[in-house]
Order: sequence, then C-alpha cells, then structure tokens
Amino acid sequence: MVDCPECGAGVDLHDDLEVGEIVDCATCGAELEVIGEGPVDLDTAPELEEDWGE
Amino acid sequence: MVDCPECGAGVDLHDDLEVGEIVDCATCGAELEVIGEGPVDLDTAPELEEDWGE
Amino acid sequence: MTTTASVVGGTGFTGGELLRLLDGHPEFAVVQATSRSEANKTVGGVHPNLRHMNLRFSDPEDLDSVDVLFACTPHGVSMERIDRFRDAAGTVVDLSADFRLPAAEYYDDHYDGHDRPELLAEAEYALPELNRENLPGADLVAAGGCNATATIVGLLPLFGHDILSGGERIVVDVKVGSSEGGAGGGAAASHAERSGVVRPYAPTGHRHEAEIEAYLGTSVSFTVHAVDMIRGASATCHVFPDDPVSKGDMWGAYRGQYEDEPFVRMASGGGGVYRYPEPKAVAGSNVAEVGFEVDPPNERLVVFSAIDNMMKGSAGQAVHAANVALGFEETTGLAATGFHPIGSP
Amino acid sequence: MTTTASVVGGTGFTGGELLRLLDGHPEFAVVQATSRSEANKTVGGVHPNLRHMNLRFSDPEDLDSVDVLFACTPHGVSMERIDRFRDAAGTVVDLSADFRLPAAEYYDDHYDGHDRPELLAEAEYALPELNRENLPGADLVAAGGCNATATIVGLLPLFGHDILSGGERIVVDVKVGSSEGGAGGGAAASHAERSGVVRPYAPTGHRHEAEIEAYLGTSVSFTVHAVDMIRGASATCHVFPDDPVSKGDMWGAYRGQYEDEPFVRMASGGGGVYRYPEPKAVAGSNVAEVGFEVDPPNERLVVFSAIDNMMKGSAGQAVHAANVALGFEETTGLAATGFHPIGSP
Amino acid sequence: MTTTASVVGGTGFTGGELLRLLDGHPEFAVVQATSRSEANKTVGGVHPNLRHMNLRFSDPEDLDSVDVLFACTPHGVSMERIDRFRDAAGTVVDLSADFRLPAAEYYDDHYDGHDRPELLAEAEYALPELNRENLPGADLVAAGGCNATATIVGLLPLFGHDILSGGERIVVDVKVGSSEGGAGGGAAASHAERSGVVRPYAPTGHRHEAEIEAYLGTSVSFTVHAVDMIRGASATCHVFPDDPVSKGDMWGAYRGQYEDEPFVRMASGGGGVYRYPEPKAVAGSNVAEVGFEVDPPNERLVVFSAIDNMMKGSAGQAVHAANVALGFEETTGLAATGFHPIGSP
Amino acid sequence: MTTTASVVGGTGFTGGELLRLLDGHPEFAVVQATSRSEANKTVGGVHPNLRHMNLRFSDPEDLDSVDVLFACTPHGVSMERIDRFRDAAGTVVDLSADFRLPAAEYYDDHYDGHDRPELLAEAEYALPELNRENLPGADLVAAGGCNATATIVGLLPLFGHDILSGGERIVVDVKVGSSEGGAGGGAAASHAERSGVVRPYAPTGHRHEAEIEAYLGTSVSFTVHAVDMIRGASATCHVFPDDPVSKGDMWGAYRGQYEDEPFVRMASGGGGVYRYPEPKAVAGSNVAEVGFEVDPPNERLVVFSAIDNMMKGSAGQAVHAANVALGFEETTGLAATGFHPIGSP
Ligand SMILES: NC(=O)c1ccc[n+]([C@@H]2O[C@H](COP(=O)([O-])OP(=O)(O)OC[C@H]3O[C@@H](n4cnc5c(N)ncnc54)[C@H](OP(=O)(O)O)[C@@H]3O)[C@@H](O)[C@H]2O)c1
Ligand SMILES: NC(=O)c1ccc[n+]([C@@H]2O[C@H](COP(=O)([O-])OP(=O)(O)OC[C@H]3O[C@@H](n4cnc5c(N)ncnc54)[C@H](OP(=O)(O)O)[C@@H]3O)[C@@H](O)[C@H]2O)c1
Ligand SMILES: NC(=O)c1ccc[n+]([C@@H]2O[C@H](COP(=O)([O-])OP(=O)(O)OC[C@H]3O[C@@H](n4cnc5c(N)ncnc54)[C@H](OP(=O)(O)O)[C@@H]3O)[C@@H](O)[C@H]2O)c1
Ligand SMILES: NC(=O)c1ccc[n+]([C@@H]2O[C@H](COP(=O)([O-])OP(=O)(O)OC[C@H]3O[C@@H](n4cnc5c(N)ncnc54)[C@H](OP(=O)(O)O)[C@@H]3O)[C@@H](O)[C@H]2O)c1
Ligand SMILES: [Zn+2]
Ligand SMILES: [Zn+2]
Repeated sequence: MVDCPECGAGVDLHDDLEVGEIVDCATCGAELEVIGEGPVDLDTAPELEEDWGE
Repeated sequence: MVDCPECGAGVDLHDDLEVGEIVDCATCGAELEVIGEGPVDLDTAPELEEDWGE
Repeated sequence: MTTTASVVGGTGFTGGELLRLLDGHPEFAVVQATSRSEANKTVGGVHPNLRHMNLRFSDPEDLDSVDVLFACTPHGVSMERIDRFRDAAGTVVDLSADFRLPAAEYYDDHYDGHDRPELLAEAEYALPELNRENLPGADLVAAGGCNATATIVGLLPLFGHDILSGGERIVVDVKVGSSEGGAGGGAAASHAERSGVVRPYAPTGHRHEAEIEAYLGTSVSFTVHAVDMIRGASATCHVFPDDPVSKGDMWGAYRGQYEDEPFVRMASGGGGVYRYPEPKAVAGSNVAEVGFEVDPPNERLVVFSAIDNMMKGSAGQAVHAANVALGFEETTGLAATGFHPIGSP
Repeated sequence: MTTTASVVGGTGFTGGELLRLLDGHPEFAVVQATSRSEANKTVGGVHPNLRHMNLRFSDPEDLDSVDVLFACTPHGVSMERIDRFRDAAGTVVDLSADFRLPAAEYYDDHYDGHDRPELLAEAEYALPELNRENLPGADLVAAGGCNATATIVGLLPLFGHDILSGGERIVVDVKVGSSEGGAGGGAAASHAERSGVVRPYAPTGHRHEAEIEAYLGTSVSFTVHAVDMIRGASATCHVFPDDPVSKGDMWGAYRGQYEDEPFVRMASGGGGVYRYPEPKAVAGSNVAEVGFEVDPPNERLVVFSAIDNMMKGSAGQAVHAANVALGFEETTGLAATGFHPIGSP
Repeated sequence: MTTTASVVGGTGFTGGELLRLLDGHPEFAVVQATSRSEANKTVGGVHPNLRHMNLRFSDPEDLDSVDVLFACTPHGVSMERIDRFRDAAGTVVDLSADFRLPAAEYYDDHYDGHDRPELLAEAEYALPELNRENLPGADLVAAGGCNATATIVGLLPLFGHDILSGGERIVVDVKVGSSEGGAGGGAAASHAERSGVVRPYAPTGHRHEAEIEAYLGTSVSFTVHAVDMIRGASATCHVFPDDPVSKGDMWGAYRGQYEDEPFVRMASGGGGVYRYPEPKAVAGSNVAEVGFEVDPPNERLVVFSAIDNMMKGSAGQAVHAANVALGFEETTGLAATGFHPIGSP
Repeated sequence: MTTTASVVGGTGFTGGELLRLLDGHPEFAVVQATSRSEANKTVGGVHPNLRHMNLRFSDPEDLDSVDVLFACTPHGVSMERIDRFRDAAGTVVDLSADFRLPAAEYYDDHYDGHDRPELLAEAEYALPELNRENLPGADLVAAGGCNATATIVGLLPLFGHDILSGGERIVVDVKVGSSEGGAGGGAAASHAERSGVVRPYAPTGHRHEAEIEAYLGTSVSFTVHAVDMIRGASATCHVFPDDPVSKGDMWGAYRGQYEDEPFVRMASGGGGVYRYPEPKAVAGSNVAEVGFEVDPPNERLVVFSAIDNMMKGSAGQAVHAANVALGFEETTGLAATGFHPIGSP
C-alpha cells in the first residue's frame, strides 16, 4: 500500500508493477506513474491535454 | 380467490369489496367490476375508450 | 422478526420508490400502501416494476397499525394528519417538507406557516451524514429535500475543516430531473414541453435555501434548472473562501468527512469519462458523489455533488434513516449499486 | 464456500454488467477482470458504478484459475481462445455468438465459419426458459443474442400450444438501444448522430434470424431499428396463424408456458400507462415482459416482448444460466426489480 | 395581393406549426388565431418561437372573414362547425379526420359516425403525391393522418408499378413521437412516463388502417409504437408480394413515382450514417424520405418511410395542398430543409 | 449578382450548418466545400438534410477563388493557412478561435501561442451586437465562441448601463449540448456515455473566460456542464453588483440594449411554460434569448441567456457578420424562427 500523491489515500497495487506503468487512484482517479519498484513508488502522471468530450 | 374472466388467473381480493367497485387483475391488468359479494364475483369492466397517450 | 411498514401516498413517485425498497428490504414487510385515486387496484398497475407484489392500494382513511409509517404526500398533508399517523405507527418517517425545518419561523417565511409547530423540536432530520447521532430511537423523522441534500452533502466538509465559516459567498446552481415534480405534473411537465430542456425553473427564492441555511448555517444564492433526465439532482457550488485553499486542503476535508460514509463517494478529476460527480453514475443507488476543483485565479472553489433524487434525495434517505433509527445495519436494503451504461435514468 | 469467477472483456458493456452482478452475488467472488487497454487501472475508472470494487484490470494473457470464466469478448475471440479459457476454468460461460448456434453450417452461412465446430455439440444454450433441463452441470454455456432472446421469449408459447407449427408467416420488428453496439461505437454511435433516432440498422439479413430459426424451428422476417434508449430491446412479432386464435387461447398458451418462470412477466392490455411490454418497465432487471393482442380482421396475432439487453439479453441471462448450471437457487443475485419512474434507461 | 388566413385551434401543436408556416409564407397574411382557453393572450405566450408575431388569440365563436381557414381542432369539431367555417372562408383546410375518408361507412365503422356525410364527396384529400390533380380550386381540403401519410407515401409506388395489386399481406409497424398526441396529454404523456419508451400504443385496430385502405385499396396489419422523440413518424412496411421483386424493379417503381416530387426524397442503402429514411433527417422540413430493401429468403420487401408529423404529416401537408389549391408555386413557404446535427427533434 | 462562397471544413458540424444557411441565402452561391476525408463524396452523404444539394466535397489543398471563404476547421488550422485563405477569397470568415482574441498574450496564456500575431489587429470580432460598427468592409472576421457568445449577450447590457463596472464577482454556469464538441468525438461523446448527463466538463480554466474578459472587460468564474441536448448553449450568470439593482433598472438596461436588435429576444418571467431563456425555444434559429431575475436577499442578479450553438453560436453568427461586412440586409438568410414543439434539438 502506497499513498496517492494527489489525494493522500492509500493505493492498493500488485508488487510486480514495472517502472513506467500507469495506474489510477481508486479514491481520486488521478493517473499515476510507477517511478520505482519493490516497493512501488508513484508520481502524478504527466497530464495528457486530451480533448475530453467537447 | 376468484378467477379473472379475461385471462383465467386467480385474483386475490379482500372479501369486503362492494358491488360496483373496480379492481384490476394482477396477471393481465384487466379492469374488473365487482358484480357480486360474499364471495366476490367479477366481470370485465366496461372499457373506457379513453385517450391513452396519443 | 420483521418490522411492518406502510406507505401513505403509494401511487406517487417517492411512494413507489419506497415500496420498491421496502419490498427488497429483509427487515421490513409492507402491509399497506394507500391511495385515494387507485384504491383496490394492484400496486403493479401503477408501478410496472412492482407487478410481482401481491398488494392493493387502500384508502388513506383506514390506516393499519404498523411499526413504521412512511408518509409520501405533498407538503401540508403530514402536518395535518400527524396525530393519526402517530396513532397508527410507532415511528413516522415523513418525506415532505412538513417536519424538515427546525423552527416555526422558517415555515412562516418560506411556506404558509405550520399547524403543529410544537412538534418541530421532536422531529429529527433524516440525513445520517449530518445527524446520525440523533437518529437512533427517533420516532418522528423528516427526510431532507432533494436539492438541499445534494447541496448539503457537497458543502458539508467545507464547514468544520477550517475552510468556510458561514459568511462567505456561495452560488449553488442546481440541475434536476423531472421526477422531482412528482407524478402529478401539468403542461410544463409533458414530454413534448419538458424534453431536451435547460429550463430555469426556480431562478431565485427556492425554499431549499432555507433548509440549507438551517443545517449548514450559511446563506446560499440558489438557482434550479430543469434538464432532460428523470432521476437525478446535480449541484454545482461556486464557493469563494476568504483565504486561499489548496487541493490538498480540499482532499483533507473531504476524505476526513466522508472516508467512512457508506453512501458518499469521491469523484474528483483523474482520467476516463466519469471524472466528476454525475447523476448518471449514481442513478438507482443511494450513493451521493462529491468532488471539487480549485480555481485560484478566481479565488474560487467549485464543488460538484450528484444524487438520485428518488434515492439519496428521498426514499433511499428515508430508509437509511429508518435503518439507523430502528437499529438495523445502516446499509440494509440499500446496497444496490448504479448501472453502466445507463441512459437518461 | 464461494465460487471464484473471472470476466474476460471486463471493460465492455456486458463485461461491466457481469462485474456488477457477480459483485452483488452471494455465491461468487470476482477474482479477475481482464482488459488489454486498461490493464492495471481500477474497474471503477471505467465503470463509475463500481468505484467501490477493489479490483484492477489485468491482461487477458494471464488468466487466473477460477471456477467460472465469463467471456464478454467480440465474436471470434472465444472460439480462438476456448482451450485457454477451459484450462483456466471448470465452467466457461460465453456471451458472444461463438457457441450459440448448434451446428457448423450456421456459422458458414451467417458468419465466417467456425474454428472449433466439434465443440458446438458440447455447448448448451443459456436461456433457461428454453433449455433449463440441459444446463445443470454444463461446462460450456452460450448466452443467447439479445434480439434473439427477446423474440424467442415472445414467440415460444405459440409453439407447443397448438397455435403455430413452424411454417407460418412471422414478421419480427425489433427496436433496440445503443448499448447493443458495445462500448466501441463509431460515427453512427456518437451522441449527436444517435440521439432521437428511429434508424433501420438491419433491414434484412440480421444474424439473429439464424438463432431464432435454430431454436424455434421457424423462419422469421426480421428487421431491427435503433431507437433512442441505451438499454433495452423490444420485439413486436406480427404472426399469421393458419387458424383463428382467440384471446383465451393466447392466455392459455402464455400462462401455461410462463406461470412458474421467475423471470417472465405478462403485460397484456388492462388499464394504466404500462399496458404492454416495455423496455422501460424492465430496465435494470432480469425480467422479460411478454404480451399480445389478437387482430381478427387481419388474421393476425401481435406479440410484444421487452427485455433489458444488458440483463436478460446478456449478463443477466449468463448469471441465470450459471446459477442453474452450478446448482444455485435460480434467482440468486438477480432479484433486483426495475425502476419507476425511469427515463431512457 | 396577399391571401388572408385564419387558424382555428391556434394553441395546439398543429395550429402552432401552421402559424409558423403561414407567418413565413410570402402569399399569406395571418389575421386570426383562435383559442378558447388563451383568448386575448399573445401567440408567443404559448409558442415561444413565435414571440415576434404581433397577434393575440381570439375566441373561435367570432370568426373573421378570410380567404382560407385552417381548422386544427380535435376530431368532431369541424364536422359540427363546417358551415360556420365555410361562411367565414372561401377555402377550408381541415387537419382533423373529419373530412378525410371518402364515405360515411368509414365513419360508422371506425368513428362515431358522421354529422354531414353529404360533404364527404366535396372534400379533397390533401396529399398532393396522391391527389394533386383534384386540388386546384378545391374549397374543402382534408389533410391526411400522419401515420397514414407516412404509410401511403411509402407504399404508393408499389401500386401502379406492377408490384402489388391489393390482396397481398402487408405489415406496417409504425414508430411515432409524442407531438402526435397533441398539446393536451394525460398521465401517459408526462415526461417521466413518456421518456425513453418503446410503447405499443395501438397494437391493433388503429383508425388509420381505414384511411390507408381507402386510398391505397389494400388492407394493412397496422401497429403503432410510441418512441422517444417529439416530432416524427416512421413507418416500416413489411410487404409480401406474390412474385419475386428485384432491387432494380424497386428503384424503377420509386424513381418513376417520385423523381419529380419536390417533397419526396429517396434514401436506400449506400454508405455513411444515414442510409435509410429517418425522422431525424427530415425534422423541421416538409420532406418525406422513402427507401427499401429486398429480402429474397423471406420473399419480403421492406419499405421505410419517415416524415415530420408536424410538417408532411399535418401542417406542412396542409400548406402544400393550399398552395396547389390556390395556384401558388407548390413549394412556397415550405422550402426549409432539415438540420444536421439535430437531436431528438 | 450572387456572391460566391466556399466552406473549408464542410463535413464538420459548423461547416454543415453553414452549407445549409448559404444554400438558402439569396445572395450567396456555394461553389466549394472541402474535406480531406470525404473528398469527391456528395455533401448529402454526410449531411442528410442537404441531399438536394448538387455539390461534392473537394480537397482543401485546391481552393477555388471565391468572394467569401468560411473556415470551419479546428483551432490552429486557420492561423497556419490564413495566407492561402486570403489568396483565395476577398473576405475570410473564420469560425475557430484563431483570430478571436485581440492580442497575442491571450494566445500565449490560454492556447499554445499564435503563428501570426500581427493579423490579430486586422481581424474583427463577428458579434454584431458588440461590434457592428467595425464590420462593414472587414475582410477578416472571427466568429465568437459559442459559450462566450451566450455569456456576452447575456451580460452586455449590465455594462454601459451603470449596473456593472468590471470588478464585480460574476459566476457563469453554462450548460451545453453535444454538437459543441464537433463531429469528431471520442469515448465520452458516444450515445451510451453522453446521454442523460449533467457532466462537469470544464470545471475551471475554460478558454472562453479569456474571450469574455477581452470583450466585456471583466473576469468571470466560468464552469461548463454537458447536458443531454445536441444543439444549445445556456448560460446562467450569477452577478453580484455593488449597489442594489431593481427589476426596473434591469428592464431599462436590457430594453435599451436590445430593443432594435433583430436577433435578441427578451424572456423574463411572465406566465406559461417558457418563462426564461431556453435553448429549446431558439433551436434552429439565430435568436439569442436573454432574461433575468433580481434576488435582493442575496444581493444577486441572475441573468439567463440561451442560444443555438450551431447558429448564433457559430454558423448563424458568421452569416450575420458576413451580411453586415458585405452590406447585405442583416437578417438575410437568417429569418427562420425556431420550432414548437421541439424535443431535444
Ligand atoms: N419527487 C422527489 O424527488 C421528492 C424528493 C424529496 C421529497 N419529496 C417530497 O415527497 C412528497 C411526495 O412527493 P412525490 O414526488 O412522491 O409526489 P407525488 O408523485 O405527487 O405523490 C403524492 C402522493 O400522495 C398522495 N396524496 C396526495 N394528496 C393526498 C392527501 N391529501 N391524502 C393522502 N394522500 C395524498 C397521492 O396519491 P392519491 O392521490 O392516489 O391519494 C400520491 O400517492 C412531497 O412532499 C415532496 O415534496 C419529493
Ligand atoms: N451489448 C449487448 O447488448 C450484447 C448482448 C448479447 C451479447 N453480446 C455479445 O457479448 C460480447 C461482448 O459485447 P459487449 O457489448 O460487451 O462489447 P464491448 O463493449 O465492445 O466489449 C468487448 C470487450 O472485449 C475486450 N476485447 C476485445 N477484443 C479482445 C480480444 N481479442 N481479447 C481479449 N479481450 C478483448 C474489450 O476490452 P479491451 O479492448 O480493453 O481488452 C472489451 O472489454 C459480444 O460478443 C457481443 O456480441 C452483447
Ligand atoms: N398532432 C399531430 O401530429 C397531428 C397530425 C395530423 C393530424 N392531426 C389532427 O389535427 C387536429 C389537431 O391536432 P393537434 O395535435 O394540434 O391537437 P391539440 O394540440 O390538442 O390542439 C387542439 C386545438 O383545438 C382547440 N380546440 C379544442 N376543442 C375545440 C373546440 N371545440 N372548438 C374550437 N377549438 C377547439 C384547442 O384550443 P383551445 O382549447 O384553447 O380552444 C387547441 O388549439 C386533430 O384533429 C388531430 O387529429 C394531428
Ligand atoms: N461546434 C460548435 O458549437 C462550435 C461553435 C463555435 C465555434 N466552433 C469552432 O468551429 C470550428 C469547427 O468546429 P466543428 O464543431 O464544426 O468541428 P468538426 O465538426 O470537428 O469539423 C471540423 C472540420 O474541419 C475539417 N478539418 C479538420 N482538420 C483540418 C485540416 N487540418 N485542414 C482542413 N480541414 C480540416 C474536417 O474535415 P475533414 O477531416 O474531412 O477534412 C471537418 O470538416 C472549430 O474551430 C470550433 O472550435 C464550433
Ligand atoms: Zn488519489
Ligand atoms: Zn386477468
């Protein structure tokens, strides 16, 4: 269990995630990048300024 | 329990219904008129040619 | 041992929803549903989803003795008939506005006064997130208004977490579905006139302003729009705090307030299609979604809140409060989640 | 002891509905949901109603060992991966068309053939109303198509009750919601293009004609229209029997067929707003509504049938069949009724 | 020189549409719109799109003298008031069913009889595609029913081009919007009950069967469903000819019939999103779209037809017929095309 | 003598609407519509309402010489291709954001900068209600953003009539339809995900904040919600003036501003169903409806504004501005009123 850098809630994850993989926080939905393994370390993923809807 | 004159299913009713009251059949939805009491006897209610929707 | 229940106003929208919930609730047995207009007809003839129920409407003049009576009648009926309701049932849960406000002045200012002001102190406001500690054993419970509930659940964490103290400017812009108007409806509620609208229906002076003020201790600038959905109320609160508030402060307040609440869920940014609270995402469930953004250039917080007005906004809240009042596990009979995909619910 | 389950294709519409149903099912524990595109993301990130589930999508290449695997993938995937599915699970329930039809010729005529025709004889058609006796113990179960299910449930009582024998003229005019197309969708599925339509999308030659023929032993003239709802399939069957049929004959046939079916409900005339089957009245539930009228001047029977395509038309049917296959009480996890009021569900 | 016009029943849906059309029509000047309930109120108070019109409703008892009176009243009113209408106006165009059918027996069989059967022979059916040659100079014109119009326009080319002769089996499955019911509406027409429906509202015995039979000389098995749109009627005709018909035969018949018609457009296969007739594609216009497929395995033709019931199905058809009757260029005041994109119109 | 016109980006939503308007405009002849993806296909294959037009899409690399070129391309295209556009046409009307803002800094702060900042001073903002005097003869015209237009038209009378001076708190809560997103659309724009929503899609930081600030000289707290309609933008402005404002003051300001405007209409209280501005009431027309209420207890003004984003919010505004720029009568080709009833337009 590692804390979400966005909202502070615990993020439940497998331990076999690899650096660079993207996960989301179940509490705040933030997209998070795995920046370290064993134990997993997370950072906010670079936001894709995608067109979202309109 | 009395049979529905429309669909034949049993219709569950209180015994204290009065002649002239309108009930519906839970199976087929038909509107039924109480035509006899103790035990209750039913007949199909005169259809109101109402405007139903459009 | 089952608890017996009756629903007064069983043909209405909240009455039908209560019948659905009570029918699926393991602790309750519905013994009566009243209607003046559909007496002797099956419940399923009005509510097609309840065709399996073996129950016919009966006259509200002949109330059965039950453990809990749920009153789902228009404003004014409960205050007039409250003694008969309490004679019939040990616990009365009222869904109308009749016992919601804590003092007679509110009724003088915002309604046409109150018949039985002495009972207002006895009544407990149903919203467990606000008033859980006073509900156990309560025998007169008043479910909140749907728009007020959406707003209160959205703003509550800002009070008591050092973000707001009550004098700040708050604009609440609400969007609601057509079931809020009940099964009656007039010309404006017809399909042809009501479809596809963004219709300002209460530009100013909505009565729920009073309810929000009574329970949050703040005045709000409140405006309600009708939009094209049947179930759902969505409140967007534009809040102007005195001091800067960070996203971290907000998360602290909201997680602190709601982490253990079974019926409040956070949705605040992130990826995917459903990033903020939406009525669609909670339709059919008792969940309230809340979320927020901070807007430093405008010194603003934007708080979003979404509920199903038939559930968290009325019948679901009533059952939730009844569960607490009667000592049942809080979520009993209310565990159903929403749907995905779902249209205009 | 709980039964473990996995959902392959968990980001899709039927996959999401299955996750919802299995999550609320007392006998099942969901241990895996796969996605290629959303691996490692939470299930709630795609299906907002499932934000409470503590589950992340994983790669379909790494299948966990489970008791039951539900495959919710597009046509063609299951027939290719069936051995891996069966290695991973004692029971496979497939929601695609891959194992629905009873013989290879159907796939040659209506699809691009079949990779594993020898398995077709092993597969059991999931619809309990048609095939209940063969489901207990089945280890390869094929859920029916949504439009075929609506049609079959509507017409079934006419066969075997001396009304139709198979050579009669039957027109089936179907109206469906947009969730039938799955989560993918193209230009025609956008909100702007798809809202408010009555759009003939399969004028002739729909593949479900074959499924209906295979299971009812009759050919049907089949046409499907897209209409403005998300969930729901409604079939209107215009039937021309050789001999006159009375309303009493019809009631005999339909009550005889369905009186004890937990998930079929009659709606056929009567008063009120909801007189005949409607998708709205069953949305969110596993119920199929069926009803009819007789039209002597045209020597016609009109049969109406309505289902929620996400439920009776796919995920609900799959769970129903799994309940029968595994020996659970049939209605376990499927008891939820529909809603009233409800919009365009 | 402008032609003066009045609209009796100006608060209704077809009355409002007529006011819009006449207001934009270079040959007409609207001098009166009647209403019993809204007398003295502005037209824009009821029809928000007409807020610019400088016209107030007046009592239908006080009819102004005009060149053309359009009657937009419920069935039964025109037959009762026809003499007063004709006293007030040289030309009466009636949108109700009162003068649509060519003989008294139709009214005896399908309505409650007729007060003035002797006038039926004088009245001309308004649909120019069917009856153009008899319209010039007509002084009593009866606009067709909306569902009948959709059906007749769809099937007409099959008669007279050696495809059908009148005894064949035809199933007509119609889907309509809520404006067909007029501005009145009851419980079934409320937004909450009417949204998202696929509701069989006339399973059998719809009165337009008689109108179709009267003008096409064939009986049809007719069923109407309410769907979630406001404007629009879509007819799917399942036709079983005695002999095989090729797609080429069909194109020959339809192009032969409609090539020079200003208000009929073909949409029959091809690419893109809009391949067959759709109400959405014609909403707001006087265009009827027609298209078809052949289904050799079922020996069936499928014909699709879509109109805006407010336009081609009533007010637009009335103006079209009036243009022909009065000798104006046919398309005057009716040139507006539909919209893209457009929602649920 | 007709004026020739071309539409770059003719397959898009605004491009299609422009083609419709220009096709019905007596002064213009459309000679070219471009598309990269649909080159050589008929215009009617994409826009079913334009099936009667005898025009095929052509490649945007080969621009015909015309009098007026309308650019309906995504942000960034016009600034890159502006020289070629101006080579091809004497007048360029751009519907994108590329020439809307009056100075380079806006593009640096809110977009990714600007390629041709020197042209910004040449460009004229299209909204005639704001900038009519500078339009005649303009050869580079930039149509406003739809949400900005709705907001500006709503708030404009408050400035210059001594009600606001620019420093006051203004919350603008906008509700928009799905056509705002253009024909592209992704997962969030599918019918299943987009139907029935009240979805906060731009909680803070919407780019139109800059446009409003640039033209009204005030900052606004702006939030946009997607709701279930296709056409339409509705802005609710919650305004907090420094001094009390009466309803009379408001009427004075709004009537003073708009009495002679052909495309602005007041709707502010009164009776009936349509009391305040609604997108439904203006759909299909170039009209903006504006209205207001005063809320003394909250020291607030509430201003409502509603437009059709395809018309007043883009293509209609562009034609309106072109009419003024080229010296045509202002309302030419834009006289069509809206519809009643109309669904979710
Ligand atoms: N709709 C919502 O979203 C919502 C949310 C929160 C709170 N509420 C409140 O809940 C209450 C019910 O709302 P609703 O939407 O369910 O209304 P509704 O659909 O109009 O139903 C009202 C019901 O009350 C019955 N009734 C009316 N007058 C009565 C009387 N004098 N005596 C006995 N029964 C009477 C009616 O049935 P018969 O005429 O057949 O007797 C009907 O069953 C209202 O006070 C409302 O403010 C509603
Ligand atoms: N929708 C209905 O009403 C309905 C009714 C009855 C039957 N069905 C059938 O049920 C099946 C699923 O339909 P749907 O509507 O749920 O479709 P959908 O929404 O498109 O979902 C398809 C799912 O399959 C996954 N997938 C696609 N290709 C795959 C592959 N090669 N290997 C592994 N996973 C793959 C997708 O996820 P990733 O791309 O993330 O892996 C997605 O989760 C179809 O066969 C359909 O015909 C649907
Ligand atoms: N809606 C359609 O799609 C459609 C299509 C084809 C044909 N039609 C036919 O067109 C006619 C009008 O339909 P609609 O949909 O417009 O109906 P509607 O919306 O209900 O309007 C009826 C109008 O008639 C007036 N009226 C009613 N009774 C009257 C009376 N006794 N004397 C004078 N005026 C009376 C009403 O106004 P006041 O009560 O204010 O006087 C109202 O303006 C009907 O005959 C209908 O069958 C309708
Ligand atoms: N939708 C609204 O409500 C609205 C309102 C106000 C302003 N606007 C603005 O108007 C513009 C168009 O919006 P829309 O909604 O019409 O968008 P749209 O539906 O996405 O259409 C864009 C059009 O541009 C063409 N196109 C795209 N990239 C191009 C390129 N590089 N070169 C040439 N053509 C290209 C596309 O066609 P091909 O790919 O076939 O070439 C398509 O025809 C946008 O700038 C938008 O911000 C829109
Ligand atoms: Zn987080
Ligand atoms: Zn019965």
